[in-house]
Formats: sequence, structure tokens, C-alpha cells
Amino acid sequence: MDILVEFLGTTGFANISWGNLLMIAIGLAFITLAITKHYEPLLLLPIGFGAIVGNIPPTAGMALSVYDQGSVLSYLYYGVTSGIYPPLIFLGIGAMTDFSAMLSSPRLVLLGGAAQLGIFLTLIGALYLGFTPAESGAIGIIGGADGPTAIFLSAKLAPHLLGAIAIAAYSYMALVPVIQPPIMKLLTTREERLIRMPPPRVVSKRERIIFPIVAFIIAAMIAPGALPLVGMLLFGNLLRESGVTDRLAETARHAFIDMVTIILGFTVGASTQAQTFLTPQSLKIFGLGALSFAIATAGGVLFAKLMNLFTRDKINPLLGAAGVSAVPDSARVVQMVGHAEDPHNHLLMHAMAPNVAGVIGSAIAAGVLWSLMVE
Amino acid sequence: MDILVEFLGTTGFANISWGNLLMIAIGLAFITLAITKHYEPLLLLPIGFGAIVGNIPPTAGMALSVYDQGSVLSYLYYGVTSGIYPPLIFLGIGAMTDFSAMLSSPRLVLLGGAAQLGIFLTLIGALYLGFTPAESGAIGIIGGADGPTAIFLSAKLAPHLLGAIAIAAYSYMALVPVIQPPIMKLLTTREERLIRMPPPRVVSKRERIIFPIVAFIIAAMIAPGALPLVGMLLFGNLLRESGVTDRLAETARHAFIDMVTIILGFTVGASTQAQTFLTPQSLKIFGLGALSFAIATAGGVLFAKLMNLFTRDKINPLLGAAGVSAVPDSARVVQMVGHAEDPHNHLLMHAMAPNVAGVIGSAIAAGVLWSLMVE
Amino acid sequence: MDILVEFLGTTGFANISWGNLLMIAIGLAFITLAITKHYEPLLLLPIGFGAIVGNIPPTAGMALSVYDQGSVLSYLYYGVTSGIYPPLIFLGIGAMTDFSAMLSSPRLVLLGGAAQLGIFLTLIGALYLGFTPAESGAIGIIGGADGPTAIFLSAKLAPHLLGAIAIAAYSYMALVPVIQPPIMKLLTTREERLIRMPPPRVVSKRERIIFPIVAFIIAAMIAPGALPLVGMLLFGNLLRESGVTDRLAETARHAFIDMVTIILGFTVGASTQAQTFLTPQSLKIFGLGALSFAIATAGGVLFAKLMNLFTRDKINPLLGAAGVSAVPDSARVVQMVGHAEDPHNHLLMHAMAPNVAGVIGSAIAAGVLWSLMVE
Amino acid sequence: MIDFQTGLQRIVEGQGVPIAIAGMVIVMVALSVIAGSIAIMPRILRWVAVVLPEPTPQLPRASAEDEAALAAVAAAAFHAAHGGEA
Amino acid sequence: MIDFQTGLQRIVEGQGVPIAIAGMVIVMVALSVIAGSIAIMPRILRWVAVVLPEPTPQLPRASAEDEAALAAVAAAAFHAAHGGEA
Amino acid sequence: MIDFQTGLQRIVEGQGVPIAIAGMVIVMVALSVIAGSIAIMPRILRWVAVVLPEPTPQLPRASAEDEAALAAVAAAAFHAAHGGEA
Ligand code: NA
Ligand code: NA
Ligand code: NA
Repeated sequence: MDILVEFLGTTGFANISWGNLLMIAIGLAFITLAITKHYEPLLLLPIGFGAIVGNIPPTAGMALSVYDQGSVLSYLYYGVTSGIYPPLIFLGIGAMTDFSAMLSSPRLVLLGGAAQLGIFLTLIGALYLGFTPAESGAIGIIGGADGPTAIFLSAKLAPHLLGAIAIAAYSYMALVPVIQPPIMKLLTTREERLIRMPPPRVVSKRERIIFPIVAFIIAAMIAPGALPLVGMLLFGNLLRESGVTDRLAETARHAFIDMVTIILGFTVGASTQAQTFLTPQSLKIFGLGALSFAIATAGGVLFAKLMNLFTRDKINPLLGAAGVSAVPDSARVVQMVGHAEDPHNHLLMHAMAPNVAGVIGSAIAAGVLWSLMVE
Repeated sequence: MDILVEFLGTTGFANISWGNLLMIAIGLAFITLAITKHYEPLLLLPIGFGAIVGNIPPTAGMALSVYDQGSVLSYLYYGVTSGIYPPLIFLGIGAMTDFSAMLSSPRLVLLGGAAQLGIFLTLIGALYLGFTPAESGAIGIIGGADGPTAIFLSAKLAPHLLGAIAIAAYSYMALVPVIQPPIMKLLTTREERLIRMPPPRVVSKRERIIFPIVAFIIAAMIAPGALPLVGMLLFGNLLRESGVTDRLAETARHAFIDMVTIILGFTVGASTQAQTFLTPQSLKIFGLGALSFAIATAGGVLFAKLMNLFTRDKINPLLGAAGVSAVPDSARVVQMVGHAEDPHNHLLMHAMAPNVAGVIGSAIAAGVLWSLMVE
Repeated sequence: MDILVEFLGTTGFANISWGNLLMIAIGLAFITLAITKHYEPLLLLPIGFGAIVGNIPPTAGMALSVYDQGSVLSYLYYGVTSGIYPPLIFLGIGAMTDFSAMLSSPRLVLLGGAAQLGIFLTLIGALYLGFTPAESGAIGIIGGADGPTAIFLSAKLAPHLLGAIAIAAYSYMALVPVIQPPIMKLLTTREERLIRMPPPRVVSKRERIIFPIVAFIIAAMIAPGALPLVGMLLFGNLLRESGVTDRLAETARHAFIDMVTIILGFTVGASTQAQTFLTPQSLKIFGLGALSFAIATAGGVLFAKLMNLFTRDKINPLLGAAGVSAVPDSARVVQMVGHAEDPHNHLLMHAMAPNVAGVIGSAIAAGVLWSLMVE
Repeated sequence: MIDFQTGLQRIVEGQGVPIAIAGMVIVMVALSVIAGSIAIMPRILRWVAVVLPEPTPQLPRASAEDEAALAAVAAAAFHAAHGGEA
Repeated sequence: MIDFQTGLQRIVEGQGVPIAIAGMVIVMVALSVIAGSIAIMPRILRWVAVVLPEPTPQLPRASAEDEAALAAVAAAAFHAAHGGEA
Repeated sequence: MIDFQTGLQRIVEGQGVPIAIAGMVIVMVALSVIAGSIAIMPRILRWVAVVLPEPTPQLPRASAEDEAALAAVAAAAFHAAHGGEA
């Protein structure tokens, strides 16, 4: 039975490594967190299953993994490496997102900018640890707390780190309810946390139609590199708000984004082969990623306190924490922390303003980094 | 702050031209027409936003536009230049379209042929103005009043003119309610406009199932070049009528066509960069396009009058105007003009016959032009 | 009118062959069977229409067929030849399938293995008839009674036979109600057909969540070549069962699988050009295919009888016939045959166990054949 | 402005008129054949109906997916009947 | 461990600080302009509203697909009215 | 007709029989292991259930999209409450 023996050599048992087993365990942990804790299940579950798939040991001569030319997974993964999937996801997010909260409180937009500090300080940290400038830019973007943005920029600047950066970004986004509260409490007084915000003003349909067009032109003129992400995000939003393209918006925010999400999550997970993923660099990236979320949170909160020095209508500085995006988790964290202090203080709606501004902010930051790093 | 200065050189402000500003204004006009006038919003709005996106000035070294190899937009635009999107849109249109009106009045099918005169006379006009035969064929197809057909043929015959041809086709389709009525009134007498049509006969389910198969075989045998468009159109219709593939027809006419429409409209819009779009040729194409719609309308109306010389059951010649396709706008125009003359004359259902026949007619015309022009 | 004469040379009439006419007739027969007999209409109808499209005679110089580089159909067909579509269909099937019946009766899983005998004996038969080992593997997989699996493996091992193998697989799947009953009755006694099965036990939500993960790891470790198919099948099932990814499961089992089914069926049909399809080899493949379904059915039934020699709780051997998969037709056949013998014996639910096990079984068989045949 | 002579010359060189005539003829022929087929179809079907009557509206044999759904429903019903927790 | 000196050196060579400052400045400028536009938009729209009043909620002109559906519905209604079998 | 001897020769050269046996063995082993895992799963889960009880049906933490929808709904409600025209 030589055939059986020969076949045994192609089975996973013959080739599995401790690294593969570790990665499979991590995949199982992702799935468990998604199901039991409901942490970003639409991404953690596909990534987790993908990580298991990607760590079934490869067999010589058979094209199976995302890195094997001609394999099914390599075709599906191409939308990740070419940067096609992230803008399509942004199209769907735009078609889902109501920017009313932001339109009614423009000054809160600035908090979504301040939280991008996490990106740029992490970049400096990554340079310090020996990463190249392009790699450092891609690592810094973890602090943008936006999966698609992180994948898009690392596909451009550091494709070899894409898996680690994407996993770090989604992991910390899932852990926002754990990471943010202590920082928020540390940097604010009880009086600040009790500040109530005035009810947002009514936003007209016209404003909501004009906003995506105007915001796109401004963002793309200032940072052309943000064009694919910001363009699709605000195009999707225009489909939603125009009132005459409802069926397109409906498809963009359902079938279209779901299909891309399934394939993106699965293939990003499958790209985490132990052989390429379990490196000291990945560990550093995870460390820097945690740092970036902490700095981003602090940046938003402290900038709100700074603004309070100059304005009469005080801003509840907790809202700054929502500027990291991680929509809508960090906005919920703000609501939760504010609510714990005063059960009658409802910050969720106000937190949506910096929250969605943070999405645009980190897309712009990605555009800036891309244009500065690419030759 | 050299970095800031260097970055300023990559912003849109450093590179924008008057042409870009003009194209952005045109994009805004498209969006405004789509929203306020409801002119073909499913296409004008994506094209309009795309035109704004495509005229954010390019930055050297960054692959952003539909013409830059490796850019996200270039991948999405590939479905346009390769001719994949138009047949997929026809699949969905087939799955939406009820051919009953046409099946009950076969002689009205000829009106959908006569209106293709606009295509072939415009071809002669384009030759006169100095376009090559292939370019002239692609320009003539504007008179088919069918966006996907125009994109498909110009991708084959004159890819460099695709943007202008597509924009012209969709613009004039949106303007059908403005272009057609004066021509229709000029070429008909009040007596003719008052002709009432007999109620259409009942069409059996079997006829509706057999029709797409028979019509496909006839059309594709006579004009093989029409195979991708007519094949998908009638395949979609068979999915709709068979009674056993409802779920496929449902997806074809919703999620599938919506996804393709979003991407096609957006990227065709984004292909209108001022640098390649604002040329004397584009102006000529717009002029020829207007001519082609006028000729097509006249062709349909006059052919109906010609048929009336030989038949006892007179045809209301207004129906000829619906033969240009531009489904269903020109059929509505026929209803409107007939209704203005006699509020009890309902022509809509009858106008659907030449209307859908015109879709098949211009797809066949495209197939003929392709086979004659391609070496 | 030289132009007209020249054009006539490009029409289908100038080039059609008797073979094309025969294939068009076969296409019409498929459509008729789909509509009047409801035999696998979601696949037979697209394949049938595709066969008509593919046998409109080609015109020199125009890229139209699935085999012409740059044609629309060739792009759509690429998902077939590259093996991308089958796993995506399995994703949707996984998101549709309830494995509860199988989880409650694990011993019935073995019947889904035994029925794979059809694959391996047919492989020997194909070798005997002069096919190469790789071709023989691809032909054998017809006995798996799973269209996507058959397409996936023949794309890898024998792309030139893909059309014939796919058509054979789908034809015999449609004919399962005709092929199986006589074999089932021949190999069982009336007493055996009257055996009643105990009601299945209740399966907990946790089991249904854990099953796809555990089954994937086992199947992929033992047969890595089954990874794309089994991985997507069980990933889809996890999306369905997790309880936190309902929207992804919904899209996977509706819009996503429908889109792929439309394009796969249509292009596989269009690949059956008479010139490449009507060969003695295709006839042999059809003969071997019929054989493989018969052997598979017998294998399942006889293995159930073998198991009955060693267990106290007797298995109704009719259930073995459901092991061929052809979900859910062969399970319905089991119900029908059992019901004819005893109107109070309901076997459908029990037959679902070997039925879905057969899907996994033939995917594993495909993985084994791929790894043994590929150099 | 375009020189009229040059323009005519281009039309002749580009075979504009023959192409236009051929194109219109082919389109009209194709649509006429389609129209003719549609016109005679009811008559053929009436003749066919004698041989092969129009299928009475029967419930379609459920597709693979519907069946799977059916199986799932049956399973769910089964669980419920047994007081299962699923 | 990383040598502190080396680390600083890398930051300097990689232009870390200027990039960070430039990046934050650009992000804040872009979002400030957006915020400013949002803030003045109601005022502009109030001024525009005098010239061009907000469109009253009118039924949208149906899209191509809706129309086709409408035509289908009309056709179905017509069949029913004529006692057709379709 | 195919020469019987030639046919047998081809089977031998193509390793038909060993491949068939190996294939069936692998398929049956894989499905047996899966069947075994399924069979012992309830027992393992009963044991696990002591340590870690089955999660009670709780409302899932809403996904990003649901939240956005929720925010939209909240915003709409807010507009309505303020008599807004949106
Ligand atoms: Na962000
Ligand atoms: Na037309
Ligand atoms: Na099977």
C-alpha cells in the first residue's frame, strides 16, 4: 500500500507545526469571542475560521493557500492585496451611516481629528523599533481603529505585514470596551464626565444631501490619497440620502458589503499562516497597536479638554474617546462611561459625531501617509 | 516644515485645472438633475459623483484614476472596458421586463427596428465629421438610446471615446421628455395622434416562455455580434418567465444589477477626466448624439405612418417614437403626448411593444456594427 | 451590396453544423425538463440556455465564445476553469444546510462514505477505457453526485473534459429519481425496506456550532485537497449556526449563491460547443457516469446491509442510497421508496444524514484524487 | 468648418451609405423574423395544445434549497415537539 | 533591547517627527474645513431657500425598473380583466 | 471494442486498484473520525456544561451596522420629536 503511505505524506499530520497549532487555537479563540462576547462577530468569526483554514499545513505541489499562485484562496485574497475590498466596504458603510449627529455639531468633528494622534505617534514608535518608514506608516494606521483603512494602507505600504496589521486592528477594535474606559477615567474629572450636551439641532434633508459631496471635495483635494476610501464612503452616503437611489443604497449596505465582508474576513484570516505570521515583528506590531489605541483615546479626550479652555459651551471630554472611530463601539463606550456617572446623561447620539468624523479622519491620515511614503 | 510644503505639491489645489472645475460642475449638475428632476437617477447620480471623483487632480506617483494601472478604480473600470458589465445589466433588465405587450402586437416590433435609423444616419454624419469608421459606428450607437449597448460597442470599437459616448447616451436618455415631443408633434397630424389602438390580446405563459428562446436564436443567428447582449437579456427573461427559477430572476433583477449599476455608473463618471474628456471630439459627439435621438424618433414615427399606408388597422404613429427604447421613458412620452390630445387614449401599454423591441433592435445593430468594423 | 454579402458570411447560417443543431436540441431538452419536470431547474435551465448560446456558430475575428480570449463569456467562464465558483456555491450550500439529522445519527455518516465507491470503481473503468489517470479521476468524481465538486476537480485534473463531466454530473443528478429506485429494490428485501428508524435525538445549539469547526479540521487534516470545498461548506454552515452572523449567512445563501449559480450554469452550458463536446470521449464519459451513479447507490445500500450484520439497531438499507448526495433528491427517493412499501414509514429526515455526509464524502474523495493525480 | 467635399469623400471611403443600408436591412430582417415568429406562435401552440395540453398548475418539485429549508423546518418542528432547547 | 540612541537615530532618519506633525496638521486642517462648511451650510441654505424653496415631497418619477414593474402589473391586471389564463 | 488485455494493462499501469483502495480507505477513515467526534460530542459537552453552562439566550451585542441603524432610528425619532422637516 505505497499509495496510502505516499498519501500520508500529503496529510496535515505530516507537516503540522507548533506554530500552526497556536494559530488554530487563536482562530478558535476569535470564534469563541465572536459568539460568546459578540465582539465584532461579522469580522472576528470569518477571520477566526480563516485562521484555522490558513494553518492547515500546506502540501507541496497543491495550490491551496492565499500565497499559492492559482489557488482559489489566492484569487479571493487578491481583492485584499489590490486594495479593492476596503473601498467597497466603505461604500456599504456610507450607505448605512447617518451623519446627522455630526452635521448638527460640527465642532465635535475636531475630536475625530485629534484622535488620529494615535496614528502618528505610533509611527514614531515603529520607527524607533526599527521598522522602515513605509512599514511604520502602515503600523501607525492601526491607531485609526478602522479595519478597511488599515488593510488598504498596509496593502499599499507594507503588504508583507498586512495580516498582522489587520488582525491587530480588528482585535483591538473588538477590545475597545476593555481598553478605553480606564484611560477615559484617568484623564477626566468627575465634574467633566457629568457635563451634559445640549440636544442636537434638526438637520434638513438638503444638508444631508449636500454634505457627502462637499466633504468629499474638501477631503480629496487636501489628501488625494484618501480618494478611494473617502470617495466610496461618501458616494455610499449620497446613495442613501439622495432619496432617488434607494435601491442602490439598499444593495450597497446589504448584499454587496456582506459578500465582501465574508471574503475579506475569511482570506485575511487565512493569510495568518504560522510560517509568515509568527515572527517577532508581529509581536512588536501588536504592542504598538495597543499603544496606538491608548494614545488615540487620550488624544481625543485631551483635545476636548483643550477646546473647553476656549469655549463657553463645555464639551464632555468623554466624547473625545469616540473620535478613534471603531464605529460604533467607542461611541457606546462613551455612553456607558457617562451613564455610569449619571444615569440621566445620554451621550450616545453626541458621541456619533466624533465617531463618524474619526472614520473620515483616519481615511485622510491614510491618504497623507500613502502620499508621503510612496515614491 | 519641508514635509508640509512637499505635501502641498500633492494636493489637488496644486494641480487643478479649469477643465477639472468645469467637469466637477457638470457632475454637480447631473446629481442635481437626478435628485430634483428624477432624470434616470440610478445612472445620472453615480455618473455625476464619479465625474467629481475623476476630476480631483491626479498626483504623480499615486495610482488613483481609472486610467492608472493597479488603482482600485482601474480594477472596477475593467468591467467597463472589457464589456462585462453591459451584458450583466441586460441580464437584470431581462429579468425585469414583461414582453407581453410586444407578444400581443408583433407588428409594432417593426417600429423598434425603424428607430434604429438614428444609429446608421449618425454613423454617416460621424464619418462626414472626420471620425474613423470604427469610431463612427461607436458614435452612431448613441442613437440606440441604450446605455449598456453604447458602452459595450464603444469598448469594442473606440475605447478612447467610451466616456464621451456613454455620457452622451445617458444624458439624452434623461432628456427624452424634452427632445421627443416637438418632433412627434411636427411629424404627425392631430387625427393621427387621436388614433386608438385595439386592446392587446391575452398572452399565454407558454408564449412568454418560448419567446426568449426563439428570439435569441433568431437574433444571434442573424447577428452573432449581438450574442452577449441579446443572450443575457433573453436569458434573464427566461429566468423570469420559466416559473422554476424565480430565485435566480429575483437576484438578477435586484442585488446583481444594482451592484453592477453602482460600479458602472461610478467608474464611467470617473473616466471623464477633463484632460481626456474636454476635447473638440467630445463636443462633436454630443452634437451627433442629439442628432441621432432626433433621427431615431423621426424614423419610428415616419415608419408607423408608412405602415399605415398598407394596413387597415391604423397604428397611432406616436408609438413609433417609443421604438428608440430609452425604456420606459420614451413609452411614457408617447402616453403623455397622446394623453394631451385625448385624455381617454391610453397608449402606454401599446408603446411598451416598440419600446422593448427597440432594445433588441439596437443590440442587433450593435452586433452588426461590431462585425462590420472589427477586422 | 457587397457589405450584405460579406455580412452574410458572418451570420450563423453560414457556419452552423449538424453538431451545433444537435447541441441546441439538447439545450432545449434541458430547458424543457427543467420547466415541465422540475428536474434541478436552477442548474438545468441555465445550462440549457447556455448550450444554445454556445452553439451559435462562431464568427472568425469576433471573440464571443467561452474559449475566445477577451470575450465576455471567457471572463465569466474563468471562475469555472480557475475553480473559484464551486467553493462559493458550497459556501451558500453550507449556509442553507441543517446538519442536525446527521449530528443525531453519527453512524449513518458512514453510508455517505460507502457511496463514494462509485467514484473509485468508475476511475478503474475509465482507466480501462483508455483515459489517463488524471482524466479517470475527474470522470470518477461524477459518481460523487455533486456538481460543484465535479467541476472543481475536473478544472484541476482534466480541464478539456470539464464540459462533458459537468453536464453528465448534472444530468444524472436530475435523473436520480429514475436511476436509483430499481437498484434499491433489487438489492433489498421487503423486510429490510420496512425497517423503521428510531426518532432522531435532539441536537443542541452548541453541537451545531462546534460541528463545522471540528469536521473541517478533521477533513482538511486528512485530505488537504478538500480544503477549498469543505472549508467553504463548513464556513458557510458556521455563519448559519453561530447566531451572530445571520446577515452574512443570509447573503451567502441568497444573493451570493444565486449570482454564482447563474453565471456558472450559463457558462458551463456555453462551453458545450459541438466542435469540442461531440466526441467519442464524451459518449464514454456519459456511459461511465451512469455506471458511477449505479455503483454509488449499490455501495451505499450494501454497506448498510453489512453494518446490519454487526449492530443490533438495524438500519433501513434504503438509507444507503441517500449517501450518493445529489442533495436532497436522493433523500427524497429514499422517502418515496420506503413510503411505497409502508405509508407510515417516514425516512426523509433520516436520509438527510447520509445525504449531507455524502457531500463531505465526495469533497474528501476529490481532495484525495487531486493530491494523488497532481504532480 | 468642415469642407463639404472632404466630408462626402470620407463618407464614401468609410463605406458609410452601404453600411447604413446593410445595417438597417439586417436589423429590419431580424426583427421581422422575430415578429413573424411571435405572430404564428399562438397558432402553433394551439396545434401543439391538441397533442400536448398546457400543464395544469402543479406545485413545482421543490428546488434543492427549498428542500433543505424544508428539512430544516421539519427538524425545528421535531426539536420543538421533543421539548428540545435548540 | 533596543539601544535608545539607535532608536532616536532611526526616528530622525525616518523623518518621524516632521511626518507626524505634518500629518496631524493636514488631518486637522481638512476636518476643520469640513466642520466649517457644515457650520455655515444652514446659513447658506437659508439664503438659498429664499431664491429656491426646498422641494415639496413629491412622488419621484419612477425609475426604469419600477416602470417595468408597473407595466407588468398593468399587463397582469389586463390579463385578469380579460379572463386570461396567464 | 476495447481489447480486454489492453484494458487490464491500463488499469495496472494507472495504479487503478491501489488508488481505489487507498481512496476508499481515506474517505471512510475521515468520515469515521467525524462520526466518532459527533458521537462523543454530547458527552464532552455534558462534561463542559458543568464547568461552563450553556449561555442563556441573551440579546446579541448589536453589530456595527445594527448600531448605525439604531443611531439612525434614534436620530429620526429625535427629528420627529422636534418637529423637524427631515
Ligand atoms: Na479612525
Ligand atoms: Na434602442
Ligand atoms: Na457525494
